Amino acid sequence: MSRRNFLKAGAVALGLALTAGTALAQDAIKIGLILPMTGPFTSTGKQIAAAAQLYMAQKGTTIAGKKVELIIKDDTGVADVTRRIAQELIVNDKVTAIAGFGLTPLALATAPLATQSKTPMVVMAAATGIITERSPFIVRTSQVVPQIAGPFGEWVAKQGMKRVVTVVTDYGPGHDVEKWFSDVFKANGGQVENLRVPLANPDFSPFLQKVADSKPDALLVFVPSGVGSQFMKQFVERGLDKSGIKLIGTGDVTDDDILNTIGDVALGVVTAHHYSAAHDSPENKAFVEAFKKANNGLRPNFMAVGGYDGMHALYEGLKKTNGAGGEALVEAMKGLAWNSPRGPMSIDKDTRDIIQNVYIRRVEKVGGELYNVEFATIPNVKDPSKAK
Amino acid sequence: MAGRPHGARSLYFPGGSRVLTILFDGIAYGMVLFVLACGLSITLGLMNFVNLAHGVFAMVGGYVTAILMNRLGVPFLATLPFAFLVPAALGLVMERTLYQRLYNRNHLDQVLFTIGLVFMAIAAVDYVMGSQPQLIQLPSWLRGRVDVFGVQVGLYRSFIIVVCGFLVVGLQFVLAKTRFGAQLRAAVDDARVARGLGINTSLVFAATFAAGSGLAGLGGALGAEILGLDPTFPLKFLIYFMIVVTVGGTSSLTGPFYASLLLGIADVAGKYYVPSLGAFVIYTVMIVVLVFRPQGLFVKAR
Amino acid sequence: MQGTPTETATRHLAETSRWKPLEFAFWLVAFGAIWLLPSHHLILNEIIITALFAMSLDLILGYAGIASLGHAAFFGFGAYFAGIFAIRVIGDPLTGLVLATLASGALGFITSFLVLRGVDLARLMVTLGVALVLGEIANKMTWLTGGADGLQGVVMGPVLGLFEFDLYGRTAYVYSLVVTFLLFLIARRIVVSPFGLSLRTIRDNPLRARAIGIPVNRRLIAVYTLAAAYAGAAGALLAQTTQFVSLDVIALHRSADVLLMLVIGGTGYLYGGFAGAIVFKVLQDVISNWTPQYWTFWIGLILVILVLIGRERMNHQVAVLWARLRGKPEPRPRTIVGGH
Amino acid sequence: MSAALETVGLQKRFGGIVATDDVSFRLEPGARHALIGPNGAGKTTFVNLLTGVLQPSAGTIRLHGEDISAMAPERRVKRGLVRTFQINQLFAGMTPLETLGVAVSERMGHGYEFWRPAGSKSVVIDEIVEIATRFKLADVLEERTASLPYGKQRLLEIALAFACQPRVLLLDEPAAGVPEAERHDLLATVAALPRDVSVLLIEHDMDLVFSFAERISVLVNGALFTEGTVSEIANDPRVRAVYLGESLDG
Repeated sequence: MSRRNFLKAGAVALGLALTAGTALAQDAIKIGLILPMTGPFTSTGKQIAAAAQLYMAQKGTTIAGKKVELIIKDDTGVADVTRRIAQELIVNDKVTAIAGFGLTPLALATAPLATQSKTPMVVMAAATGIITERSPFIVRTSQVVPQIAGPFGEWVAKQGMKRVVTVVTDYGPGHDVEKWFSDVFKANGGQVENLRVPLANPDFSPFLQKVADSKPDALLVFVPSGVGSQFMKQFVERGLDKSGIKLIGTGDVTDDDILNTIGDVALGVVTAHHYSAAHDSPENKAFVEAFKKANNGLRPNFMAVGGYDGMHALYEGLKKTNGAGGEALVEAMKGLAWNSPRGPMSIDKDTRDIIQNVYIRRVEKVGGELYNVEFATIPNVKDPSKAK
Repeated sequence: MAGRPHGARSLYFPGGSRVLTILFDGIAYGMVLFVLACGLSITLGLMNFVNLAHGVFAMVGGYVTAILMNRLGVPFLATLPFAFLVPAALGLVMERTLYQRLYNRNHLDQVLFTIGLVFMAIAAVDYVMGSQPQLIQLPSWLRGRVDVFGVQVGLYRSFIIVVCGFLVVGLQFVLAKTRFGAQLRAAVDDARVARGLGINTSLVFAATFAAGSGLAGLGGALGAEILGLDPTFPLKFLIYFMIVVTVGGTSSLTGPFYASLLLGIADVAGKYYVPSLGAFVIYTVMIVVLVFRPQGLFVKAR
Repeated sequence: MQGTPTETATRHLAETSRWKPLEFAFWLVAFGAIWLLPSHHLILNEIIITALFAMSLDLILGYAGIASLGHAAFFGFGAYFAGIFAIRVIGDPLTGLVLATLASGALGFITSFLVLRGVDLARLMVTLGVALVLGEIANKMTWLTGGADGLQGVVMGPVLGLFEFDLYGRTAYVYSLVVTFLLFLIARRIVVSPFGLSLRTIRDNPLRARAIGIPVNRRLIAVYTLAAAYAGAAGALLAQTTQFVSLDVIALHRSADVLLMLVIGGTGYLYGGFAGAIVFKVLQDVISNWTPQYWTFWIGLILVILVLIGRERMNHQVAVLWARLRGKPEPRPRTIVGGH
Repeated sequence: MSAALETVGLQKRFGGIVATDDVSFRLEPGARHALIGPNGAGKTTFVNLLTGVLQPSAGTIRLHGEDISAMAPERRVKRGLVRTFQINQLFAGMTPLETLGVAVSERMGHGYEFWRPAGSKSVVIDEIVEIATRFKLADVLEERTASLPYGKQRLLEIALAFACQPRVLLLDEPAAGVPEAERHDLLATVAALPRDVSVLLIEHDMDLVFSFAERISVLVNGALFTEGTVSEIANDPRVRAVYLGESLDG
């Protein structure tokens, strides 16, 4: 066979491949859960997968007479892999919905697919504002950065703080927190100085030194969760805790998953977030207990609750559609409202984004363990970036 | 541009004492880097062996300290000897069983082999200890900072500078004044000639490798507080080690020492004065040095 | 078929450029997969793109002896170029592919001057540094690249104005496969040419190469530029077929993975990248199904064993097997990287 | 008529050490010239300066009247200045066929031809075969260089220089490690070169030097010690002294 024949074969292949198509009926309701199970974001994947499995264990695996099947796939946190897996789930496994999405770029890479294939896509972790605008099939059950950072800026201003320095890691979520906190805080009469830390940064001392020079009322920090503990230790080591500078942040830095390992340096840190494992409600007590029992005592964090509620939205939606997917399922999920372990929440029927309470919490010791104890509530917050 | 902090320059122009604080922080940071990387520099210079798994030994040292402190309640200072000895023993075993087989291979083989070890170590530590960062609680006398003639000085960083300072002097003494040091220097210069002079180079290699691994372990333990410690440590700091070694050269210890200090100070000062340039500075410095002085910045061209 | 020395020599030189049965078989399977594995086109597309990327690294590592830990710089550049071109200029895939390839080649040409000096280690570090700096630039230039959120809104037109990219990845796979095949044909011709032979002398012994009149630096610049263009083409294919570009395309792990794949598959015979990409992806799939969190441990172990046994010896075994399959008694082992 | 190869005041310093000390040397066209000297006399440094591996600290090198002092090594080769190495410098992973093929192709200016398979030109093949036959390599053309016996590798080392069609050939101890019986064959091949090729033999073995060379230069401590015909050098008591001193520790 000569090379020319090869090329011919290729051309023929091209033609044939494009005319063929497949369509198969579906029996079970399959939900594809795409999560980073390996790599630097493993903890996100573990928490969400555990919560989703817990939800199914609690609520059964049958909806409208059909069996619900969960297919968990690892995307290692790499966007083109996420997209490929989503595509495979849609075309090969014929899933009714895809869910998961640990990071913003992973969700954004997949969004066009959801539109193209009319597959509902439930975002359980990624938090950048624009995500839900990228496809009419996206529903979010995690959080939106502006939803947390914006109201927090207002709350901080109301506490009488005049000057805040923000230190955020130089990547998408960090920029979001910086922007929304700063804008709202300034609109409420505050003064802000912004600092950005490179993603690969072992030593925070130059940044903390700048903060010490500046002597603000508070320091708002947003860094990836593993690094947060280091930041807090160096904050304390520099004696900044005693200098009257309050350490504040979004709840990501006092993540329930690692709060205990951070240790006492975290005591007194004030954060805003949508979920704390210490949230005082019967729903949450049951959830935390069941989660710990099923996972070797692992404490659920905000990722877990995003996964749990994501499954709830899908279940409730599927019940309404009798197991049908597509646009009907998205429609069915719009406007859903329920009492989640995090508190009351709903899916905005216009933006398909989440509406929930934002809680102001302080790290305290409860029964020998560190918890984010909620002491103020900002109820029913919509994503301000979409509330035009 | 979005990345530039608002008014960062105009608000607070740092005064003299602040410059000293930055310098101090940079030196402490550089010292840790040196202790972490000096073993790598020696093995590279002595055996022409590229040991990308060097960070594994540092991580082991850090974990030894963390485990001893957090699980067994051993005081911080008492853990440091173990943070040296355990990785040193591990280094010795690995040198005898694995590394020495690869001394004659080319750099690419060595890189692949040691990267493989790094992968294995990361997964193994993750499996045993979990992926969360390990934290240690320093004794209270090392926490906080004091004011020395108007300069804010962190106690722990002072401690690091003192410990590492002693180490540097000690290492220099061993190299310059002891019989072992003389043998080591001879072997670095020309292993064949050294062998001809009756020096047991294989023994020198093994001892040096073990000591280098031990030092890395000690660096890992000392640096855990500043650099953090989790299973990805060997990969995360690999680039920093390599920069120290490539910039400092491998023919002596003073080169990497100056390189570490330079890197530490440049990194801290760069981030303080021009935070928007972020990570560019050190990478660019590395490329420029390697292109114009492939032997390292602090090495006399041969 | 013994003849005069001249005939023998001619035959042997021609031998290296002749297609072997296994090569035909390989490409038959690759094209056959279009019909045989319709539900795996997406992963096949990923594999073939990775293989093209690995082949580009083989050009510099296997043929010219330049080890790189930053080859993703060109892959990423090609991907961003193709993605941005589709958004800002025109969504025609072929135009974008050609321009992205040329642009990556140009970047390779510029950076090639950095790798001329120094030996293995310095080169590894310089290439790594270049990739890190480019990655940081992509992260900072959010207005152009989308920064950490990734480049969105890439909409590709149909290939040749005829074939739309479908959800099943069929067009994507066929497009990537045909492009890869064409680039492979070119590379295959190049490596057996006098130019290709001169590269191998540089790999084996740059000192002597210079002493027989080979302009070593210029050859290295040429092949580095070529390899960068190939890597850029692979990146462009990824951007076009997934219609998305994120910072991962340029990340360190991308450079490291491709090096591992190439080494697993073997260097210096062009198919190493293909074999490595397939083995790597299959292993990843199998091992991560079995132990999702710790699959890097096993990859690490494979590497360690591979090096301990000796890559050369393994490759030699493969060569022996290969020769036996072809029914030839005389295997010609190959050395990998020049080193004395 | 200008010299085939000429140096004027050539000097090379490494730090404080002077490795080549003001050497002014002349190689006549068609010469069979030997350069001798005790170990450490700076012979290798001198060759490295001539071929461009090292840059001189001072002085000039002329090849057929052209100043090549700053020229890149490969361009000196293109102009006909070719050397062999004391320790074999070969391409371990390639065959003698490919090795010689590369050198011949390169010389004929095919180095950038990337679209045509190597060996598709019969002139190239003919020349490879011719050289291989002359150096008794025809029977091992397709074997991997690394697996050749030492003697064959040594022959390939010399053959490779021939394939570059030298006008000035620098032979750096070509007989090193070659068994006694084969040495003369080797030298005979070299001696059979056409007279328009000038040869500079750097050698240690005095027998070989005396049987091959017409003129001899002696290098001591980096400087030109003396120069003369074979008989002049052979009878020079100072040269004997230099070598006698060496033979004691060698």
